[in-house]
Amino acid sequence: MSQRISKDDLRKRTGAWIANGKTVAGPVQVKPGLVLYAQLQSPEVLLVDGWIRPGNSIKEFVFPRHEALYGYAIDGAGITLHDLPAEIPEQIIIGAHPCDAAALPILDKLFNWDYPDDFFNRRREATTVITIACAGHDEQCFCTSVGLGPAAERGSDVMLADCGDGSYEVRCLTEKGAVLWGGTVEPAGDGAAQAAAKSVAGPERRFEPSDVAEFAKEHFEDPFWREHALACVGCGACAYTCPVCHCFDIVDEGNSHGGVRARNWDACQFAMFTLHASGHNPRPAQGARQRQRIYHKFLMYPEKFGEILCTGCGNCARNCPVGLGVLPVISEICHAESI
Amino acid sequence: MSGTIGFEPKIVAFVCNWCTYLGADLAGTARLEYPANVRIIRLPCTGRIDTNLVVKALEIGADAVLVSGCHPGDCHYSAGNYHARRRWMLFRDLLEVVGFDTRRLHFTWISAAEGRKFQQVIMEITEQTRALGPYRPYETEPAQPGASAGTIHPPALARDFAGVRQELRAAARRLLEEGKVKVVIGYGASGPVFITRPEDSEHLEWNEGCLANLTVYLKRPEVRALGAAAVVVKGCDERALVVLEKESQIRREELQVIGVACEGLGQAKCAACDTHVPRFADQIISSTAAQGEAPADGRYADLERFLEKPREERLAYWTAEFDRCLKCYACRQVCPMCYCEKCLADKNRPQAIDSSPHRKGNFAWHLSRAIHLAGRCVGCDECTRACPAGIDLRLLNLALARAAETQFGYRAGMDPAVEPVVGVYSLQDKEEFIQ
Amino acid sequence: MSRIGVFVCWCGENIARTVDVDKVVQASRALPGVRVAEHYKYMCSDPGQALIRDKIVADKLDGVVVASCSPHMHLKTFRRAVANAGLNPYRMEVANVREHCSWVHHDKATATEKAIDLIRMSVAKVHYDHALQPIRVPVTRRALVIGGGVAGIQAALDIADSGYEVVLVERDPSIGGKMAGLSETFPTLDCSQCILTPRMVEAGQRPRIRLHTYSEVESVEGFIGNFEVTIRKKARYVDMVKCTGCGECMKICPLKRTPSEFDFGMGTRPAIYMPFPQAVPARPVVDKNVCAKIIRNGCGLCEKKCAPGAINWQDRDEMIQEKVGAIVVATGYKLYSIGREQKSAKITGYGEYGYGKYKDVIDGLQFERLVSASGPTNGEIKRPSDGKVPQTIVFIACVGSRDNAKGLAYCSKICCMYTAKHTMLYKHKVHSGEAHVFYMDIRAGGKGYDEFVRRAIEQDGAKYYRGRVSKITQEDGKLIVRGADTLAGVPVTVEADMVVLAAAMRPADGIEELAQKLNVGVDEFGFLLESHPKLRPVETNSAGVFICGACHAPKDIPESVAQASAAASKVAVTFAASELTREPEIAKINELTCAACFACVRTCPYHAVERAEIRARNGTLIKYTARVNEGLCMGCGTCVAVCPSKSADIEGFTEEQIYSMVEALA
Amino acid sequence: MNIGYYPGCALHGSSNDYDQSLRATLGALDVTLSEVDDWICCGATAAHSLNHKLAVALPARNLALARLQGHAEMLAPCPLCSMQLLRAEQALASDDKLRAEIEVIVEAPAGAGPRVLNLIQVFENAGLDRLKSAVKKPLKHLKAACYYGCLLVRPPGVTSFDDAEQPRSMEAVVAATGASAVDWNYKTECCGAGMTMASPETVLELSNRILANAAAHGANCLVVACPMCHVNLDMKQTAIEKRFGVHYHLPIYYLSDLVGMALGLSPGELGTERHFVTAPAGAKEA
Repeated sequence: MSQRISKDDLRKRTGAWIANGKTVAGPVQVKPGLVLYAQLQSPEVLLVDGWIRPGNSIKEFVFPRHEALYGYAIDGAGITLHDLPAEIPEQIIIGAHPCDAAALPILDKLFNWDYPDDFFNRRREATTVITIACAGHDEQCFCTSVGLGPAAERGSDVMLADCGDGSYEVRCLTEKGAVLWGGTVEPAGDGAAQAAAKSVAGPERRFEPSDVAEFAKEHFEDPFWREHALACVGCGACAYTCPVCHCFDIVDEGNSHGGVRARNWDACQFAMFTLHASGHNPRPAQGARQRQRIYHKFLMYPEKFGEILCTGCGNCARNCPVGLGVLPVISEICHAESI
Repeated sequence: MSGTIGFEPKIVAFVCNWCTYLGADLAGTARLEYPANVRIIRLPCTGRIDTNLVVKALEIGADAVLVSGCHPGDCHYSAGNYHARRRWMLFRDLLEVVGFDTRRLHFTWISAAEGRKFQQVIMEITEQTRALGPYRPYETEPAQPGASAGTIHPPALARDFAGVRQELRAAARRLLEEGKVKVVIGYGASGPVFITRPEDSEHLEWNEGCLANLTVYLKRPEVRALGAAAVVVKGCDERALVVLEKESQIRREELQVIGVACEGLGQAKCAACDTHVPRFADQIISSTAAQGEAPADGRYADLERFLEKPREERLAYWTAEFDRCLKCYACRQVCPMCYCEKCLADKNRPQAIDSSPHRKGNFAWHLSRAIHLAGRCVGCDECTRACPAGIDLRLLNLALARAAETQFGYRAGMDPAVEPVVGVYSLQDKEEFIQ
Repeated sequence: MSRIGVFVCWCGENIARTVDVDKVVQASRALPGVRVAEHYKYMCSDPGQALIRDKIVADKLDGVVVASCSPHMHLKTFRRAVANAGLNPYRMEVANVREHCSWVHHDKATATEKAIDLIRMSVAKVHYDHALQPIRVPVTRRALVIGGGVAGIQAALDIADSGYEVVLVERDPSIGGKMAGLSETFPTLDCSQCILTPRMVEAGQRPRIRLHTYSEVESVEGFIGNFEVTIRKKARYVDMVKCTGCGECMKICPLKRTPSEFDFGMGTRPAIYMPFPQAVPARPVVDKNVCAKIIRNGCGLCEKKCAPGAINWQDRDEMIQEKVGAIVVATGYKLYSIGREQKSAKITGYGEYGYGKYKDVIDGLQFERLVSASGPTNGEIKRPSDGKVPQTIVFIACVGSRDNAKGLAYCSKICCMYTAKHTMLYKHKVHSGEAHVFYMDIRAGGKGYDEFVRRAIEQDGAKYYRGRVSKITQEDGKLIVRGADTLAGVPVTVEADMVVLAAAMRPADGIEELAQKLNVGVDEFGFLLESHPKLRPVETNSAGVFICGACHAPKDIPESVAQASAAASKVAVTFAASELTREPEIAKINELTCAACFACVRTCPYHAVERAEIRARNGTLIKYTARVNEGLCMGCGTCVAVCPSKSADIEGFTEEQIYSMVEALA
Repeated sequence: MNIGYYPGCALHGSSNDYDQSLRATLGALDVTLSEVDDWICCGATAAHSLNHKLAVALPARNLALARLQGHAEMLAPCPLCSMQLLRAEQALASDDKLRAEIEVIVEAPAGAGPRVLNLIQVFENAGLDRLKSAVKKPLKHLKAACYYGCLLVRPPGVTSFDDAEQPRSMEAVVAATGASAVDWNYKTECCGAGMTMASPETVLELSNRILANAAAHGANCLVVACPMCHVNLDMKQTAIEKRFGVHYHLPIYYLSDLVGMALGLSPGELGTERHFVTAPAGAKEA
């Protein structure tokens, strides 16, 4: 049976977690008009609100933008490698949105299909996600088009739903969640969260992912890609705020005596992304890069892992300085193809 | 900061080969003893010394940096030190705003005959640095959320844009029909659009959303491939054209410029805008707006307000800001002035700027970006608007714009006739900060 | 690179006393890429160098660090040693552990620690040393001298004497310049023409000297060793070959009232004229602004009179090309125009002296013509207004010079001397005459100079007043000169018959334009800028362009001649080999990444970076880029600092090298 | 043409004949003078020799008033005034700190303009050709010695409208009236005004030299554009003649008198009949 908790108590609880040395992250207003998921220093700044869509995603907490993998030292004798001290603190993400939580299982596949990526997995295991069911959506939201919704439970360990009376309805969805919260795991899709979900209609469905895949199959060489990509300035804002974009680059940082090998986020919209040492670039123009982004999300990833690499959060469009992003592009496709 | 017991500072010195290096040699031949904390790096001329090197020195933990060369008039290459002096002036102003401790940064003129001065300088710097203690700017505690640079954005003005929109569409249609241009770069409903057929001119829009500085597209090969272009600019955007032409990036005569007299779109920059009406456009649409003038509290009020904070707070503020930086390079990609075919940040031999989005890498990137825009940034604020992490890059740009205007009476993109700030020098350039 | 040798020098005790060389060698061996580390008592000695050579060969070293004295001391020595072992000399770095370490620190521990750091930095740098080859630029061993005054003539003769061809360009119809018009020269009072004309004739006759008089430099392309000069030969209307210089044409010419440039308006000349009898070449020119034939197809008497038929009305300006390897500028000076009308807004004139208003107020050069035996009065001093012999002459020094209010801050240097000379010449010719001199200071530095001035005062009785003249007015035929004697502290009024103004020296007209053609800088007064005031006084910042004489600063004859010879010797040095060999440590541009913003072009002090195009085989433009002219680059690296994408870099101090040195200190 | 008018103390007092003359003459050339409302002392002598800030503040206030009253140009017929005004203008333009202080003191923003003109410049602006054509009675009988005095064209840095030592501009105006200007040497010498109180003797001596040189060069009148000069040369002429036992009887005209006469204005309209040395009977009619 689901529990309830008042907003004040939730804040107290959060405070307690922080006090107990847990790493707690959640939506925070970093400056007027900008809310981001960030680590909390105090519970006061936490914003658990079904209305607010943070500008970034929670992937950072399991897949940091910069992560040192190991160290190396060079001397007269040669090169020696050494592991770096890595203690992964228990981590709680609170106030995540369903479209962010849903990203984690998708990423699990990527980081484990050929070999288990320790760096990712260790963080993933140490992380508990407490989501808040959406209480609204904006014109960029399209979770419903990719099979999710305002109260989708995928990837959440605990789900909160705002009861509108100053309290949340709490449902533990996984063991991890139950342990953290001190409750019992409840069967999926039961109770007020669903009610909440019904009361809050998600954004209307904008397209069929399969149609996008179909279009992609036919139109690899279509001038459409070049034309709609003209406006793209080739930055990484979309990929870096996307909950599921996961490309990374490996760099060595140090001097002639040694340093560390690290991985940093990378983005397919950069011209450098596919630039070969030879100088050849298989994706020479922005059109090819935009196409790649859509293809990867709606054709390649599904083919490889059986699901779409997109949770419909709309961050790409919100963060794009020139009004592009998954939904705008796909709308163009639909418009072009009237599919 | 008080001295730490037994602390021996690390001092990196960048010196020119002909005066200061020889001055140090002379100190040696004269057996003038000084503390062993300094590590000299020999360069041909102070003109060769790039500010990125100073940043790198701080990254590797230098507690103080010395840059030294020939006295004015004595440069072995006649003018290298003048060029250097001017860059240092700009760089110091930037560091001040970012909150770096400029007391750690020393500039001197030491001639080949001044062995004693070299000794004195090293002794002074070492002593002073010992007193100041270790310098670890990258270990600063970031300011907590809520701390904001205090930029108050004026509310957007609700106006009827329809008139302008109609004229815009007509103008574009005309240019395309007359075959004057092959593409019109303008604003559409959701972002920039590239109109190639007269009938599509109807897609052109004009509203508060028309913020992007479209001149950024003029350099992009995909856009150039479309042929002769017309571009829609606001007064502020247009200044970029002046700089781009000055830097041989565009040929103005090959370009049709549709200027829109803009009364402000509610951005921070609009409050201080004195170029509402484009000045060099081929045609101006709805020049109802007055040119406007800098507000009473000056163009740099926000910056000056920020500079009232103590240095530590400034550094804490920027630490918090840059910690959010994802290195998505949106700031660079939307900047009309960032047209390098290969950005320094994308070069790894050497890695002048760490590519990682960690604190050092982010500081290095933003300092470098800012200094590269010194005397070039036209204040379109696209970088600030584009940043998904909400970093107030505007303040950094203002810092250098202010330096350029106050020190050299120069404003980028205002007057095509004036020589740019960097690459020229004046014997009158201030140098009270140089010992 | 990964086979580096480190060689630590004891410098006897100089280094070893304060630096633990054993410890340093141990530490060096542990440095990445280091194969060998050795120390030796005197690394610069033959056995020391031998040690380095042997190790290079034995261990196949591809980089060497010598920890020793300052590179300014032995860099070249060790580079030679390295080269002898077959390793590229530029793959060697010096760590300065003496001047910068052992000599300035006493504590052995810290000194040793620092020495190791210095070596670590050098090793880090040597990793990125490139194998460089000296740059060779072909040289056209032929010089251009611009200006045929005494300096130009001297330079031309000296260059010719060193065995090279010279092209001598003179704007006027004859060489000789200002000196040809002077009467007698201080401090010896020997006749100017007597000493100059023989040199003029020589210059005119030397087979190696190609003389272009009545010609001007139109444009200059190229760079040191490879200049392409276009010269405009102005229409003379006289066939230089046919003409015999008999002078009949000048006699017959009816238009004799034209003020003579050579006499500074003190005399007149015909429309077809030689500036002066000893002109070289001794061929007349027709003044097309005066000649009736040319203006309205009248007269033509000279043509009829000319036996050899040398008059050629069809003559037109002609452009000729000359290839030269070096250029000497000797364009000389003109006098400050004293009246109020000035070309430059920065400079104002003297209304109070009534120059141009009163006929008998003249300048120094005009007076030279008056006292010159070859002058309009055949050396008799007669005043212009009425030809009377002036009984009282007032000489005023520093007219324009050292007068910030008038815009010329500098001292014209020769006026004190020639004013003293003028008083003497006057007294020698008009024994009863009175010479009054108003001066600010007497600057008579130079061999026999002060004695000369004393002679003027003590023997010839010139009256000197230390003070300025406030105003000159005219009362019934007398020039009332009102001034002050600041030493006596009284106002002085002199009723003079004539006044001679020692006007400031200014660079000749058109200097700015010429400077632009040559990429040479000018100072705020228009004088040409030398490359370094002390060390490179005759060089300019465009390699291969040298300066001498009064175009550089006010100078007297001996100085101009000396500087001319200096410039000539610089030319000779440039021509010493058929190729210029230059240090390869200069700038280079990565043309692939260059964004063609041309900040470097704007910045380069030597105009060594040029705008260039990259074109495909079929000629279509691929991109613009900056490009370094290896003949001009001096390797200061200023371009690197201003290059936003660091597409500019400089050999020997590359970005990679400098950053690796900094990072080595982490 | 309407321009601002800063009379200064003299033209409202001892030299109101000058005021009358130039109002009449300029009026005839339809140049209307609108006197700057609430003008104050220009700060000459007393202020500028004692207190620099005051010497700037006073003229600065007058400039500000003129500007605020919408005058682009302002006639200051007294050379002392015009010099003070020009000096202040330059001081304010070159020294931001000073400008800030002064703005507080005079309670008005400093800014560009108005352009300060002396009488000669006003005639030049009105157009000498226009003047020529407007002449009704060419003053052929007059051989004028144009006397600029010490300040009209000095110091060069401040009043840079004519050669400080060999000025010609007044001659040009005089020529336009049909009169001829003699070439003489005391155009810009001092009349001694500064010593009026301290040493009247000096004044007589200096002024005498001027009159003597003018007479020697065949002038039958002097033309001035400065109230002080006029006082010394006109009012004191009899004293001078007595003191040095000479006889000049040289009428001293304001430049505006000369022009006015040429334009046909009567002595009454011009106020010349109030001068001490009146025109010799012969010269009355041309």
